[in-house]
Amino acid sequence: MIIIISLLVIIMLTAAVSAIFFKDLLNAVIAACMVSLIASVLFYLLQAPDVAMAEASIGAALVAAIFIIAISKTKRHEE
Amino acid sequence: MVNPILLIVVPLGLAFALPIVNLISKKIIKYIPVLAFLFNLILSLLLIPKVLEQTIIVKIGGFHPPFGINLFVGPVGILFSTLIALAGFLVSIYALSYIKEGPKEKYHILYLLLLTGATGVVLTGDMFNLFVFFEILCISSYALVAYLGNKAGIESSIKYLIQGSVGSSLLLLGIGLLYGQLGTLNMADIANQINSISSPSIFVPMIFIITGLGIEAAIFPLNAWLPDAHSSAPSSISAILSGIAIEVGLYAVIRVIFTIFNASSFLMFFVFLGVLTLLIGEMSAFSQKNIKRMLAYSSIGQIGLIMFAISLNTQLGISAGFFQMISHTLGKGLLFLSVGFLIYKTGSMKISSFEGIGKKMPITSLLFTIGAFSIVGLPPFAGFASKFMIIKAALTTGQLLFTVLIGVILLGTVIEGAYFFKVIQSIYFKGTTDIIKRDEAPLIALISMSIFVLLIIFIGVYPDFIARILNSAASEFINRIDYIRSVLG
Amino acid sequence: MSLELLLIIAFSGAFLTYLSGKISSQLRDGVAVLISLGLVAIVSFLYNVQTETVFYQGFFGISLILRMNSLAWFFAIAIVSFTALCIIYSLSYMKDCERSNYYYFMMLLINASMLTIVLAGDLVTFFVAWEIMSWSTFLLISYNRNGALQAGIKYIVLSLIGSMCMLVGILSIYTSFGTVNIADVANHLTPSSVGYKLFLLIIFSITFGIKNAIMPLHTWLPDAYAESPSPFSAVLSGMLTRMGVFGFLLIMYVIVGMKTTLHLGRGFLSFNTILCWLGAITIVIPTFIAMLQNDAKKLLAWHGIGQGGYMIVGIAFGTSLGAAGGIFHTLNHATYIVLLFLSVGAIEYSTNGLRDLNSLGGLFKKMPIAFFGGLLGISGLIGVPLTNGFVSKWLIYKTLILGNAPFLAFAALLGTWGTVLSVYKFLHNLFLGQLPEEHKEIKKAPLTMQIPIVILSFTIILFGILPGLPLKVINSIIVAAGFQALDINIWGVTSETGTLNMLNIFAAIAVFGAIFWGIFKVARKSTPVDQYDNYAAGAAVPKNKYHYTVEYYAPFYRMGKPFLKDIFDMFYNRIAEAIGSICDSVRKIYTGYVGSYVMYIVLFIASLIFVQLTWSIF
Amino acid sequence: MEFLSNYIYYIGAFGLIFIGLFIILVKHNLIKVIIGIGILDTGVNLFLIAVGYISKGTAPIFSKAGLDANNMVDPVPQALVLTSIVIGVAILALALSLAIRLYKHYGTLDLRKIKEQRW
Amino acid sequence: MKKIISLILLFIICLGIVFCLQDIPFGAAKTKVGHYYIDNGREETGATNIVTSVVLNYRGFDTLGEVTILFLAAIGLGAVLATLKKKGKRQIEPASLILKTGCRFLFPLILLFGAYIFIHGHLTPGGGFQGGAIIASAFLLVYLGCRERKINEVANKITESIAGLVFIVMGLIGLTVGGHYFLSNFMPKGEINTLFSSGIIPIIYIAIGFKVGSELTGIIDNLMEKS
Repeated sequence: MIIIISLLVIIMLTAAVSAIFFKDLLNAVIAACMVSLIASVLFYLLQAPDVAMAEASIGAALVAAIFIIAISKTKRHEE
Repeated sequence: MVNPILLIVVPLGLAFALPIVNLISKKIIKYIPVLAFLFNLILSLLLIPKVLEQTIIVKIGGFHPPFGINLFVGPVGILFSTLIALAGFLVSIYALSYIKEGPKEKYHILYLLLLTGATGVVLTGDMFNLFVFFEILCISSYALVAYLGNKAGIESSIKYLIQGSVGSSLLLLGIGLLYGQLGTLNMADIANQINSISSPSIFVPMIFIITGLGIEAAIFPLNAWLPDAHSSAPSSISAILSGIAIEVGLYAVIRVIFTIFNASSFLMFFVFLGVLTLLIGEMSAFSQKNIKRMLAYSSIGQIGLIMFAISLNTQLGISAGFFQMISHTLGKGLLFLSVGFLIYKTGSMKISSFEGIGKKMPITSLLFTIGAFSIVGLPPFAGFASKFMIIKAALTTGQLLFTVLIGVILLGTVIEGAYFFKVIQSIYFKGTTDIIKRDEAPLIALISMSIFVLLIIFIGVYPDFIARILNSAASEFINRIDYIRSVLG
Repeated sequence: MSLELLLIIAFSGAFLTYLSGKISSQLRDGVAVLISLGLVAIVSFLYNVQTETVFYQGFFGISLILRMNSLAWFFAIAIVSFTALCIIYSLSYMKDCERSNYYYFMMLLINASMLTIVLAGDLVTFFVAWEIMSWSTFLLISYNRNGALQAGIKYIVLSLIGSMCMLVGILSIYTSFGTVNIADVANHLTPSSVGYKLFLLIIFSITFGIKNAIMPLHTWLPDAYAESPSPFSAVLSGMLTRMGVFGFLLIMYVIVGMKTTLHLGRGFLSFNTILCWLGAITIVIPTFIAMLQNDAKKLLAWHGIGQGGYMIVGIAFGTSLGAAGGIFHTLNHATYIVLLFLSVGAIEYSTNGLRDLNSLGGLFKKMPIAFFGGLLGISGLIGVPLTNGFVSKWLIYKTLILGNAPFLAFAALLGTWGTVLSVYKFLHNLFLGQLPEEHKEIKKAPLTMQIPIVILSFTIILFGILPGLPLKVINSIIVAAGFQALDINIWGVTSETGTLNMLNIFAAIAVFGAIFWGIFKVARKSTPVDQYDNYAAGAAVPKNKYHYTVEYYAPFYRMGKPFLKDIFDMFYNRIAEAIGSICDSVRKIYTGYVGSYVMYIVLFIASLIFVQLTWSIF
Repeated sequence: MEFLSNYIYYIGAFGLIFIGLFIILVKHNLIKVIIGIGILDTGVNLFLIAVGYISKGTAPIFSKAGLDANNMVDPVPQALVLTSIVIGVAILALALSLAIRLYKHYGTLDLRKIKEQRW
Repeated sequence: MKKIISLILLFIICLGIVFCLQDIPFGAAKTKVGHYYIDNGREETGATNIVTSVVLNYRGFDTLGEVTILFLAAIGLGAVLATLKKKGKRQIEPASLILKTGCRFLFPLILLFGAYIFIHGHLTPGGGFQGGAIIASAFLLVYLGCRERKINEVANKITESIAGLVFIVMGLIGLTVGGHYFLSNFMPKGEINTLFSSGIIPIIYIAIGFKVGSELTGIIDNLMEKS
């Protein structure tokens, strides 16, 4: 179990770090959403189903949608 | 049924109702904030005598603290809520004629919520609730700074938002760290369990919390958002931000330091930070060309002065600090409001464009001048009385260090005087000498500003009027045990 | 008549004047004159009244007190009468000016605040009135726009520095003794340490030194005097600046007490000696700088500084004669400097704002009243016998000589020589000599401008011949301060080492004057010529090209210019510039880039945590 | 392993907080900075939940009988995080709308070039 | 350079937190307030989901604030975007029939799911926020799938306002009726673990569900349409 959790955390952190490096903002947003998604899994594992639901529906889905709308209205690539 | 909870709930409910009201009639929405804050003002004034007798603890949901959220309506809380309601009331009257463009109903909603958040911050007795109301205060400020939708407003707003949200994350982190150790969120309960701040496990969360709150309070290295935001917001909002928001932020900081953490050893650092804030603010304001930016920097300076006074950690010092807050609210509020119409009529924020405006708008200019005098601390205005009290408090401690720092502060005052007087000169004594047609601010705005002036003069001449509430407010901060006891019973 | 009522009349009169100006300007003029004359009447009725009343207790529970005694009365009557004269003078001087309502309002407000200063029985009232005076003065100095703006800023900044010093002083008294009542403070202060007294003296001296323009602190004055409207320049130089003298009297002889003040330190390094020397420097240097001025009002302004030096020397020297001389000189100085400013104002009025000494001249015939005013004024300034200046200067000289201070006496004398030279330039370049072509037809100064000039001229002579009148009051002041009483009679002062009796001098001068007048009359050989009847090397000079008032002291000017710079002013300007550039660089920390702002936040947290983890100081 | 099971959540939470702060500190692109704020928020939330956890605990829901009340995780941090998530989305939405406006004004989202308000 | 400095500073902060975390061991016994809620939550509020009872009852005031914040964000976003000049009409590319049909089919289902979530907030995991977000995602789906469809803004606003007012009015009724405390649970608690239980909690959660849903929808709507 602990290994799975560790793996999840490592993936989450990697996603977060990769959000720094992506030049394409869409990729960065997807990475950030991945962070949220894994975080919501971690919430579930921490016995917080309410929060996990909220994080998954708000943090991962809606925020991603808002980000994507915003990027579509501005610029996709970081200079 | 005079319950302090109504101070928060009524404006909140009105804010929720505003979109519907807007659908029914677009004309009456602008009177709703006026009504709301008139109600709050009356309620606060009614509560003052009761609170001075005995602190009111409002248990929300009927749960005994620390299990439920409680409001702590002490002298400080009621002092601030009165001040907020007063400023809110007067500024909303002013806004009747000032806010003419943009999505007006949204302005009024945000305005109501801004001040509701401020009231919540000063009344709440729960750490996380403080965070929530703090967020209400901050988010509505972000939105209002951007209200005009111009380049400057949007830019300032986003910068403010970035710094503010970093701050609120840090604040939440601090609260979490604290909760992890103490297992409670109630301020009194936390305070009950904390004796010393020297161990890192208490110190680190304290730093996070102070930083998070300090960003809104415009303490020196954390205040970079302030000049941008205050100068780009609509003037009525600048008045509230300068007069209420940063004061409330500072209230939260000192509440945390005094009541929760009992960090008197940290206050020495705050004394220096206050003086530094003052100097940085005044020096930055000195050669400003943009009037609102100048006023914003001057607010930083004033915050430094308040910090200095409160950090003296004496009864007199704290009440002097509160007094300075009141006089700053009134003075800076008046300045921003009057500047609002000066800018509106000249179409520019440059000080140089105000040349000769004294002839065009004599009353507004006069009001500006009085505000400036009060801020600089000239008698017989409120600023003098508060400065008098601060210096007295510093000298009463009898420590040489404070005497020296008073010298530095007075140097700051001289700088402040220099730039304010320059503005006054360009208003009255520069520009054309021809007779210009009068083009005065609307009557309703003048009335609201005149009430500010009357209060400034009244408090300046008769400071004993508020002496009692200031004194009890200071005692509330000094007597931490009383706070804990009255909440936890 | 209670003192509160007096002040209420003074302050509300100012507002009333302003409001009535909204109705009509005639009404305003009437109200202003009525108020100012009414104040003169009320104050003069208060002669010899000794009273003290608590008038307000709402300011942090401090009892604010008004008190009347001889010192207060002496200054109060001077303030209200000079202001009244200047108000009367202003009626026509300010007639067509913009914002005349504002002008009268400020004049009366300043008047009221000065009145409050001298009547204040406690330091808080004193300070409040002092501040009101400072900012209202600022607002009136800036009135003339252009150059006046810089002068105003200079004034208010120095004033603020001064009042902040005073505030610290007052609050340190308040926190130490719990009272600000001047009499109580004096009592409490007696047993306290010498160091504390010295601290108080120094800190208050900065304030009053700035107001009275003692040498290193004088830089605001020349510009402020020169740029104000002339009637206000008169008030400014006559009374407002001399609030500094009042302050010195208050702090040295009332609060700290004569005995202590005169025994602080030893030899040269004592407080009053240093102050005396500062006074002496203030006499000499400004007087010579005055000689270089080409602006009539600036010339007078520099003399104002110099004459202030006399007062300080007299007061600080600390003998009965000296103090009396200093106080008397304050009054006398006010009389003639007001007169001179009003005369210059009359010229300004007639020539549409000209006061450049290089381009005026020969106005004697056109404006005889102004000329006689000017003549008597400079006679007083020099100290010609039969004018009041003579008496006070005599008292001061005598003090210095008797007090074994030959250098100070020499400085005072040097000042007088300088005065003679420079005021002659003043009189000559304005009134004597050739009348420039363009001023052949000038406006006639109206009656309301001439009346004050005449009254003041008369006063100069009156106090010159009958110095006993004011000296009687002054005597009671110095007695109250703890000095030995002087032996005063109506004609002068009697003492063991020499007697001043103006009657004798008057008689002598009258006799000699009559003789000389007779000789001139009988043996007259000169023929009067036209003002334009000038010759140069035998050839007629084109009138419009040659004007011999230009560069009057040219050789001296060339000689003195390098040395007689106002180095202090330059020094302060340098400081101001430095502060300005520091301020400019300070605000560069707000770079506009959010990353750096967040960096400040992180830096703040990190450094605090670092400090705590390393040293755990909190 | 001991270390991991004790600290892995904390490492994850603070890892996110620091990555978030680092993005805000060094990135110039506004959208990236806003992403950083989001990551920072998530990190704080994760930390709060981790604080409330107890080993082998169950969710604080009495959905079926026989659940041990002594073995439930702390519900308070969960309530807080619920609030915090909503606040986070509110801030992000506002920030992004501001970013859209800013882009219309400046034509760029590079914060180094958006420096009109300064000094 | 800046990166190095930031790393150093963050490292120092990290160090401080590590010291702090020594006193917060992971997985240790829970704290007294939380314990109280778990022990007494069912009796005092009638909700089986203790998180819900904390969110809506013990800390209901926070939730009011939270709802306010979301409201604030929606209004603020509207205010920020309101003054934006629109560049003509957005070119709408009609979606394919499959997508449309799918959306139409899914939309009521998602709505139902969201409603289920917030109605059962006091019994099972989930509640007003989650349900509201799900409802909002349904509307998002409509936006993405059936692009020509528009949301009735007025209805949205009215829903938003009324839902908020319901919350406040429930609180105020508590102030007048139930023990004179704001937000006190004055209604009968009912039988535990049934739908109609735990007093005002379901009502408020439903209101929150509507409010959150309409606000998030409003945010998306504003972002899509107004900019």
